[in-house]
Amino acid sequence: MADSNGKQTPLLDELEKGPWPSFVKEIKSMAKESPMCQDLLGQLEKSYGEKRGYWKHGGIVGVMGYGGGVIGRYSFLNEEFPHVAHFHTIRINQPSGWFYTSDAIRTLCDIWEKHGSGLTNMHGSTGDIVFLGTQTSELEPIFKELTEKDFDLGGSGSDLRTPSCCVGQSRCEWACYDTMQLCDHLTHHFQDELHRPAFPYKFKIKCAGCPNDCVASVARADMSIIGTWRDNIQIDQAAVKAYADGGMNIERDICGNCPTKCMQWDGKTLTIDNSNCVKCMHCINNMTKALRPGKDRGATILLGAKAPIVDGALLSSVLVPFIKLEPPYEELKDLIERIWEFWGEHGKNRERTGELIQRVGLGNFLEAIGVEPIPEMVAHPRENPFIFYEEYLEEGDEEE
Amino acid sequence: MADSNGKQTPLLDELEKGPWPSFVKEIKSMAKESPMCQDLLGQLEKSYGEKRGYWKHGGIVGVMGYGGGVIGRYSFLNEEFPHVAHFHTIRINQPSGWFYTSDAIRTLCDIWEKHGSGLTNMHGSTGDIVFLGTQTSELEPIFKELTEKDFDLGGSGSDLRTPSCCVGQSRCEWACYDTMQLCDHLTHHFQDELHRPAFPYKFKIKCAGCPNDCVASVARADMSIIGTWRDNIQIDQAAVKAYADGGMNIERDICGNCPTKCMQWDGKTLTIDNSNCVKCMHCINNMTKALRPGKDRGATILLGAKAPIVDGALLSSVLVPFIKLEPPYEELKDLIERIWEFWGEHGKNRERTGELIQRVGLGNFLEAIGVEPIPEMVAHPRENPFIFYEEYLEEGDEEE
Amino acid sequence: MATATDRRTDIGPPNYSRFLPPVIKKNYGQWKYHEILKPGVMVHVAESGDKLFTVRAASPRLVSIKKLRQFADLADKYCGGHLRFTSRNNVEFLLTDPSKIDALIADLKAIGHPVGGLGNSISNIVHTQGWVHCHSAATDASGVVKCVMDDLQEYFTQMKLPGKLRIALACCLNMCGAVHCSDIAILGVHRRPPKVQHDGLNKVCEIPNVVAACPTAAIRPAMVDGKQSVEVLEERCMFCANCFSVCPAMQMADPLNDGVSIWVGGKVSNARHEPMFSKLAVPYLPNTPPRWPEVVQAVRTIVEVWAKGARKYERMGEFIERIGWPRFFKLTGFEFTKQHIDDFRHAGLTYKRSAQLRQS
Amino acid sequence: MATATDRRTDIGPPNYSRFLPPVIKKNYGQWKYHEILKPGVMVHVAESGDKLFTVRAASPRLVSIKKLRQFADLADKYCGGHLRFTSRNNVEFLLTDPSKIDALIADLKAIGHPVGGLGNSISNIVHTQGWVHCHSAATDASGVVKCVMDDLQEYFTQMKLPGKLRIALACCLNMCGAVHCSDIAILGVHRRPPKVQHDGLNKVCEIPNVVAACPTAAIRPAMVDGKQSVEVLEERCMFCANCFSVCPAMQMADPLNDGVSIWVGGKVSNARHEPMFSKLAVPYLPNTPPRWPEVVQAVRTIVEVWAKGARKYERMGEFIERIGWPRFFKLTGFEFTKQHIDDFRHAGLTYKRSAQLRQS
Ligand code: SRM
Ligand code: SRM
Ligand code: SRM
Ligand code: SRM
Ligand code: SF4
Ligand code: SF4
Ligand code: SF4
Ligand code: SF4
Ligand code: SF4
Ligand code: SF4
Ligand code: SF4
Ligand code: SF4
Repeated sequence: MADSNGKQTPLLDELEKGPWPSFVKEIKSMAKESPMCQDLLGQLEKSYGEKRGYWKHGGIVGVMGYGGGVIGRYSFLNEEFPHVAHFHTIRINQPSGWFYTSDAIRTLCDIWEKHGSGLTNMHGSTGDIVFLGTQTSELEPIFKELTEKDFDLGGSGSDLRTPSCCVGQSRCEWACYDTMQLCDHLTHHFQDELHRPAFPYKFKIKCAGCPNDCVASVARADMSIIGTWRDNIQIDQAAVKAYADGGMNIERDICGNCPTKCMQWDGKTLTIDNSNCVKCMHCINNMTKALRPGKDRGATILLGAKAPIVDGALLSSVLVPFIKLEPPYEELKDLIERIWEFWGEHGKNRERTGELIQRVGLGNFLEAIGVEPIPEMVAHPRENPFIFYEEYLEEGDEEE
Repeated sequence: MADSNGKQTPLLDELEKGPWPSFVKEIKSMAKESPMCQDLLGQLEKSYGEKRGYWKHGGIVGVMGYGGGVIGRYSFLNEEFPHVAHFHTIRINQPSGWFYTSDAIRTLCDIWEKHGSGLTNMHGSTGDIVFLGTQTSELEPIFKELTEKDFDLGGSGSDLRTPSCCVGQSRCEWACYDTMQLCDHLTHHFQDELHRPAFPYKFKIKCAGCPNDCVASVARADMSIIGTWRDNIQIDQAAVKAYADGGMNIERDICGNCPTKCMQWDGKTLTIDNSNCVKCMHCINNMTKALRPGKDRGATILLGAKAPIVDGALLSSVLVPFIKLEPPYEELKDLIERIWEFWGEHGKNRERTGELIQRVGLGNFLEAIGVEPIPEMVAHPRENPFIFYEEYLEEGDEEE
Repeated sequence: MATATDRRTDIGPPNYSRFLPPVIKKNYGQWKYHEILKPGVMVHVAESGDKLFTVRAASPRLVSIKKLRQFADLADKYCGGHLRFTSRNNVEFLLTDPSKIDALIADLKAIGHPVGGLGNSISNIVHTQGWVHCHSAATDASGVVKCVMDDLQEYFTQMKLPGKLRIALACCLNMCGAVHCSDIAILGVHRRPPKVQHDGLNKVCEIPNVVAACPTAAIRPAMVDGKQSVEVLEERCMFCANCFSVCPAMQMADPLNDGVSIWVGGKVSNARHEPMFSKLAVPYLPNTPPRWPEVVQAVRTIVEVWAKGARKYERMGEFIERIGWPRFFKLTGFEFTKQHIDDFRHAGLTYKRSAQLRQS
Repeated sequence: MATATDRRTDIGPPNYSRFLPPVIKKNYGQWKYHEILKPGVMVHVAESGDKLFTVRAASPRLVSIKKLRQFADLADKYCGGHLRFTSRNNVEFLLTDPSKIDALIADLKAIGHPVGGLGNSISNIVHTQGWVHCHSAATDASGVVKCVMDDLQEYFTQMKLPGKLRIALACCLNMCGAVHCSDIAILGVHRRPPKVQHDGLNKVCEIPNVVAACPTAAIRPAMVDGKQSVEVLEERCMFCANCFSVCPAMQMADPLNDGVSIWVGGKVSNARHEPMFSKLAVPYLPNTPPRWPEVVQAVRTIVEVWAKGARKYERMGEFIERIGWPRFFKLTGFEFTKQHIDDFRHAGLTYKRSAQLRQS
């Protein structure tokens, strides 16, 4: 097919085929109205032919008073494809849990139709609504219209990034705290940190309602807030029996997969040694009608995940094994602020919290933020004998 | 008790008490004849009182033509304890497997009675017979008398250290190769490397007949040679049955502890999925009459173990998953020489092989010694995306 | 002209409660259990007995406002205007009336959006910008995703797998797709050191920052043709592109050498096994737009080896841990190379430090 | 005087075959199975039906020639002059006549050498020189070993434990006792940075070597009182003593700060679990000669927690992995401190990177 500019896109056309929904179709569907989309197709076709991208580093663009929320983007091929000479993206803070009404969707579409390419990502990898491609001059008008409709920008640069959360208590029976409320609360509470980059680097928060971690917080958030409980798994023995009668091999598939083997099934009763349950969720996941998390619920706070640049990827690690999470969440907000304070003071440029902790040592970090070291924080104690002590006795000192 | 010098050793006397054999008694038993032992007691009592050692770094002492085998040792308290002013140790290469006849023991005792403190370690941590404490002037005479009786010195310094081995086929039914023969063969073959330090640092070889690793080779040897097999575990089903009848819980204690859960016991027959057996030895260890290693036997070669100084301890890692070990062991000796060659050329001063491999990368190391990389060498492939490539295509190159 | 004072700022996102369907408002935090009814359809049952039906449909994530309006229309038609998106960018319709499910599914199919992704299936591929928007991309994102999912679509629309399988794609080592803990990760890679644009580097970048950006100390200040610039010790470069992130004059894109690597066995959930990183399966496949057949084939190979060999509930990484890496390479037929062996910071910890080996 | 030419050199050790008892020569490589008959006594049965009885006795390792001659006499008396030592420094007598076993045991006891150490017992403590011979020691070796084994002797002479338990001691971080993979490791530690003997350092050591020896770059060249020497950035020192190993002028020994640390859960065999390093249990106990009661008590605490809680065959490390480290600290009552958290090279890899936690 020739695009409406008369340019051929034979390579991209191949991506209209096949059963999976096609992003090329999406772009093409806008190409008639939007010269931007036409030129995007053109440049992309060229990328497909030459096997390389043609985007330049973005400069600093944004809306007044904010440092984040817009990613500047310019084309190397601005002469050939003038309508994507500028092609900035706007990150709009999604509502917690990515819930919308059709009206809200239409509101967003209307704004974007007027001021940009009409292409979006629902959603970006951090969780934002991403408006893909506009010009610098459109930024303020978009912002104005968005805020009029109660939407605001998300994070970018060295700031608090847009927090996100799993669907939680709105739909999921396993949510051990109200992820959507907490996410919304933190987002509103930390608006300044979100909009005005003042950190050493980015900081991400993700809230998952239970250890299934449906927002991948442990891998993708500097602070991972993962729901859990500290009493006993609730068992409905009759329902267990029903699963067994229904043909489930409880012994092999449930007990056999329990990481600590703390479950026993004698054909009649399922017994759990809760003191050894590590809340992995496996048994609950697969006997949804029979098992439920305990009633004394809260969350585990983990810190430090990030992508591999530059010393290798990190998963978050345990900071607080169990915390109750109820509004106004003072204890948590306090903790966050203590972490930011230390990071702000000691973090190097482009050093994530996880890297900072490794550099200064978790022990020193804990001391600085006023948290006691406990064995729950480590997979195991140290193996190397290179132990630092800050002080030593001198002759004449009192013996210990 | 006062020692024969009239000096009191009230602290050491405490160590004559209790059921475990007492090294103090050993020293005291010699104190009458040996002024060295008297002074050793004196200095040691002082150490016990002051909570510190009083030995100086050793200088270079040794026997003519050898660079290793003697550890020089001098006392800081040479005025107070003149008989231990010199207190060198001599490392004598033990016979493979630490077997002796009473005559051989007496021969060693006679030599040592004449020329030293009369104290020994049977044996040193590397495996040598250690003669504890003599003077520089006695070294040549001792050496002469030892060699007359067919004994020779062991390693020390930056050389091949005295190889050692488990009791192996001489007594153990599980030995998958002849550890004593190999150890003896390598020791004799590499006499020059053992006696004349020319390596960047020490190099240790330990030979264990099976994965039980009774010489701790995987933790303590730069080259760990661990016996294994590659066919099926030999099962005597009647003997298995006898264990069961004798009250052994085969299901729980044997199958349940198999690391890959590749065993099944149906109350009558024990089945092993040998393709998933990782030769851990657990089942064989505990059903000695019923199970035996396979018949196609050899060894796994692992490289690189060492103590923690200075980057943390290492365990050896797999270099050759399976090798047949029969005299004259050419393949193995060849491999060892290729390793030494690369290490000799590229190793830094005081850099063990394990550290060298980490520094240059196992992949590069393999290339240098001419061994193909295989997945058996890693616990898992890399997790970080920082992959080196030595070459890249330039425009105009042929496409791959 | 608007001044700063009459602008609304720092209002944050609209509160989610405005968008929740009544059945959720009523039963918020009171859900009892759920069941998957068929591919892409589940029901959550509340303590009150109320039921919420979810229909999950695929999305290319890059969607136009036209498509979004179509979704809005469907939401109006079937569920009082209520819809949501998932953490893997699928779209979910929230119904109370089960009799409408099949019609909704038909309408979704009609506009090209298959329903599925629930339970033991392959859900959407988390991915990134690629050549559509990012300056840093070593491969395209949406295109590769489209090709792979075209091929795997049967696993999205059916639930015939042993467990969940999560694929992610990132177009460069920055890993915005957070691929590092995925069952299968597709990762764009550069393989040529930066081509330094000496001309004006000095003006667009601060040389000390560029030097400091390199984790392997491959970059050092240098005068080139009388210009203050930097030079790259090419043999030290492992193509992380961190220098390019801080300085546009360190060009990384290179059609001849850029391509795709494939990683396996990561996971995020705590179910059974703790979270794991993905490990390298295939170091390099060429960029072959528009359909990337090599990548599609490699992914399918991995999926099939797992689908065939894994036990019930066993994720990719758990499966490979059980059978061992040597067997994984044997079953997939992938070559094991020097590149698979870690040689970065913690390299030694990934070596096989025991004699526990299967017979080869 | 002897010249180099008439010296025998490079002859290596005598061939072991000279020392093997006839029953071993005959059945070499033909052993069929073994059984432990009672504490310290086992029989190996050959394919031929021949039997070899082994009696294992404790040894302090530091033995005088008098004791060795007594062993030789016993060997002559009971087993044709044949004996051997083990890799953990016990002595073994090799008999063919089982009727002599009890008399041998009685004779061994009479000279102070208990019989045991086989099977599920605590065998001898692998150890090092300590204040008896080494310049580097932060604690004594033989003395601590004596105290600990006096206390644990019941576990040597009986087989009442769930599995094997291997203790090792090293008197400094050089770890000649290779304690790093022991069920329980006792490790001498310094805790004060080197006291530099500026006077003459220059003459006994090469300053660049001293500087290079420090893994944390705590040492740098300095002029002190007009002398070329080095200075130590004390807050960077973690007391490894590597500087002292290369330079005697970097004195580490310090009675006030030296002491003992305790490590647990390492193993070497491949049985069940792969080999593991030991992990820190107690960072510091003071040197309290002659009987080191704190160390003895700590070791006993660990042994008893394990003996009580471990399943059959379960080594220390396997046991702790099953119950989790938090519970290990709870059961032993040891304090968990900042020092337990790794902060060296691979520190981050030891953090708990999942939400899999027991309730506390
Ligand atoms: C848009 C988005 C990808 C997407 O298509 O969804 C994105 C796009 C970019 N990311 Fe990202 N990141 C996005 C989510 C992520 C994630 C995933 C997440 O947040 O869950 C990660 C991994 C998690 C993490 O934070 O470590 C991620 C890790 C990075 C990194 C590496 C950071 C690190 O510490 O290793 C960089 C490099 C940098 O910051 O210089 C980066 C940088 C970038 C930049 C700004 C490129 C750059 O070098 O300046 C990309 C702009 C692309 C463009 O032109 O549109 N992006 N980035 C995601 C944000 C959308 C949103 O707001 O919802
Ligand atoms: C005698 C012995 C301890 C014992 O009582 O048994 C010993 C004694 C010394 N060792 Fe060792 N090592 C002894 C076995 C070991 C072992 C165990 C082994 O070989 O299985 C190790 C750990 C394994 C290894 O090699 O890594 C060991 C790791 C060290 C190290 C650390 C090496 C490293 O790479 O980390 C040093 C430090 C050095 O080489 O500078 C060291 C250094 C020393 C020195 C020479 C002290 C020094 O800094 O110069 C000690 C002399 C003590 C003395 O005065 O008697 N010794 N040393 C052992 C040798 C006896 C023999 O030949 O049989
Ligand atoms: C809708 C969504 C949350 C959201 O707020 O958007 C969600 C929803 C549910 N997840 Fe999830 N998960 C969602 C992303 C995730 C993620 C994150 C990801 O994939 O990036 C994970 C971690 C994946 C990983 O480990 O790599 C995740 C790991 C799970 C698990 C654990 C599965 C396992 O065995 O490892 C369960 C339990 C189960 O399915 O048995 C689960 C179960 C569920 C349940 C059954 C919970 C419930 O009762 O509502 C929901 C439907 C299950 C389904 O999709 O089969 N959810 N779930 C996300 C849907 C993504 C999608 O479109 O496919
Ligand atoms: C004599 C000796 C070898 C030598 O050449 O000197 C030896 C001899 C035997 N070992 Fe060993 N092992 C000897 C040191 C070791 C070591 C090394 C060490 O402790 O430093 C290990 C590794 C320990 C570790 O993992 O930390 C070792 C791990 C084993 C195992 C595996 C035990 C486990 O469950 O982990 C077995 C199998 C068993 O006992 O079930 C075994 C079994 C045996 C058998 C039964 C083999 C046989 O059939 O002869 C021998 C008698 C067992 C016993 O002591 O209960 N041997 N054995 C060593 C005696 C040392 C001592 O005096 O106590
Ligand atoms: S993380 Fe847990 S609570 Fe949240 S949606 Fe997933 S399963 Fe439900
Ligand atoms: S939640 Fe996990 S650890 Fe706990 S009982 Fe269930 S399967 Fe076992
Ligand atoms: S390592 Fe194996 S062969 Fe050698 S003594 Fe131990 S059990 Fe026997
Ligand atoms: S040797 Fe180990 S892995 Fe092999 S079958 Fe026996 S218990 Fe299992
Ligand atoms: S992964 Fe790399 S190329 Fe892709 S969007 Fe992120 S920064 Fe850009
Ligand atoms: S790509 Fe990475 S390794 Fe290569 S020069 Fe740039 S920063 Fe250094
Ligand atoms: S461990 Fe240290 S103090 Fe003890 S013998 Fe070895 S080097 Fe000397
Ligand atoms: S003891 Fe170790 S860390 Fe301290 S100064 Fe010496 S070498 Fe450096």
